[in-house]
Amino acid sequence: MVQIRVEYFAILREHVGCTHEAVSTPAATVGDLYAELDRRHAFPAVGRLKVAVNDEFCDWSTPLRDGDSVVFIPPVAGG
Amino acid sequence: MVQIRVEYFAILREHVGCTHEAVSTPAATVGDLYAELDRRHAFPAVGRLKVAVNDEFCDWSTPLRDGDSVVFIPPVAGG
Amino acid sequence: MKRFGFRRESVDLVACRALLADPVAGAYASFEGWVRNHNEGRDGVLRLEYEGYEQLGVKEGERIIAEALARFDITGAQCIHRLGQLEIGDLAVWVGVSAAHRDAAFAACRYIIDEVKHRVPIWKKEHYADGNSGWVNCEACAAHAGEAPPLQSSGHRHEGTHA
Amino acid sequence: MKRFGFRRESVDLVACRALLADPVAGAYASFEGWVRNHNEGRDGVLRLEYEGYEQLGVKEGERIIAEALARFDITGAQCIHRLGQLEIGDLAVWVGVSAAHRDAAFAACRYIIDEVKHRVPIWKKEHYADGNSGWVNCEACAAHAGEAPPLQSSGHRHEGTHA
Repeated sequence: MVQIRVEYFAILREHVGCTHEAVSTPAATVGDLYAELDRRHAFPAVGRLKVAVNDEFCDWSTPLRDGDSVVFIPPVAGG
Repeated sequence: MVQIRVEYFAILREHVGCTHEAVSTPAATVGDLYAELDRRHAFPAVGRLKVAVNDEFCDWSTPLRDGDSVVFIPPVAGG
Repeated sequence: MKRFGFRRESVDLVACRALLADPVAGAYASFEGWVRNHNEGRDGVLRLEYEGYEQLGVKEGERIIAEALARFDITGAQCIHRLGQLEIGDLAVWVGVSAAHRDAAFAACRYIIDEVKHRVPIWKKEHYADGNSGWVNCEACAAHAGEAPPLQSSGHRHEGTHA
Repeated sequence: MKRFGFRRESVDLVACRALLADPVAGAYASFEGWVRNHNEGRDGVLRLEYEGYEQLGVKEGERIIAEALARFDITGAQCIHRLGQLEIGDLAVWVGVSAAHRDAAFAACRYIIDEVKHRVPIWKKEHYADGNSGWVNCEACAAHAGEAPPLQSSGHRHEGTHA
């Protein structure tokens, strides 16, 4: 089990109802973590998500380490 | 003979030494007028000139009319 | 660094532009995104809300500007993106580029705004005259995408098309 | 009309930009030509003097902006060119374009500055650190051109290449 901080922005923040949560999880990768949290929160379908660990973009196969901070990134719309 | 006002700008103004002159000329076209004034002033070679009559671009074959205002336009360099 | 930034208050364009002053620069190209009263065929946009993932956003923004400085013959580049609530006509994003010549200034300015729109984690919620609101690209994409699999490895681009 | 103008005093960019405000505009592209300390490989430019044939210049400038409004899907366009003596870093020309989307804003802005540089009767005299001075395009062209025949019918373009 690892302790992970998950931050939510925009449509996911509104859906989950909080800006971040602390998760204790057996998930091995950020993809596994997403699947676990999706079962709990039933995230809305928003098109292709990206993901960041510790404030850098990463692959869904990135292994989780204790203390990591994870952000799921919905399609952006700056400008 | 027609009475023509000729205005000079930039390198031609400096060469001739005045901003404009009144010319009484037998020239039939603006091209003829240029040739006549070139004999008098020995204009510097500045590349391809354009010409305007009464504040509109025109061809060198444009006929001169009494009272016309003529400007010979050296290569421009705005911006 | 410090060539890309977020602002929660209005942007002082005179000061921004002055950051790019350079005696070798003969050309300055800038782009501004303004909040408009319509988007993707929908009228009646009343106001916008921008939310940013700032820690990652500033890193990605700085990377984009570093790329522009490496790819184009420019002397400087800056970008600022607003966050928070904006009204119609407000400046949402500013890009400024200085260069000796205008080809490079235009090309780099275009590069930066295109990349910022595609890569920097900023989200835009539109509020409409009819009382509805929505997160741009997310709710529309979702309708098109159905249940998009999030587990695909994600590239740096998606299909948003805006100003 | 009144979308192109000459100014003998410094340009108020805030006021210029405000002329283009429009609730349907989501994109604003601008270009500025700045006086730089070098030109066409020659260093030591100290200052510039711009001279304009104003009566024809404003007509040609207005034509260029009307062309841009006809060719591109833009909501507004403005251009101001300075005349008189300018120092390094001074703004020599400003072009601003507003549009719903950025493609048209960039394309029209580029069109206007390109055409203004080629078509509007403005001349630039450079003063150099070594005490020399020269009319840009004229003295250099003359050196290349020898005795160019002025009687050829002249098109709307020549070969100047600047910022």
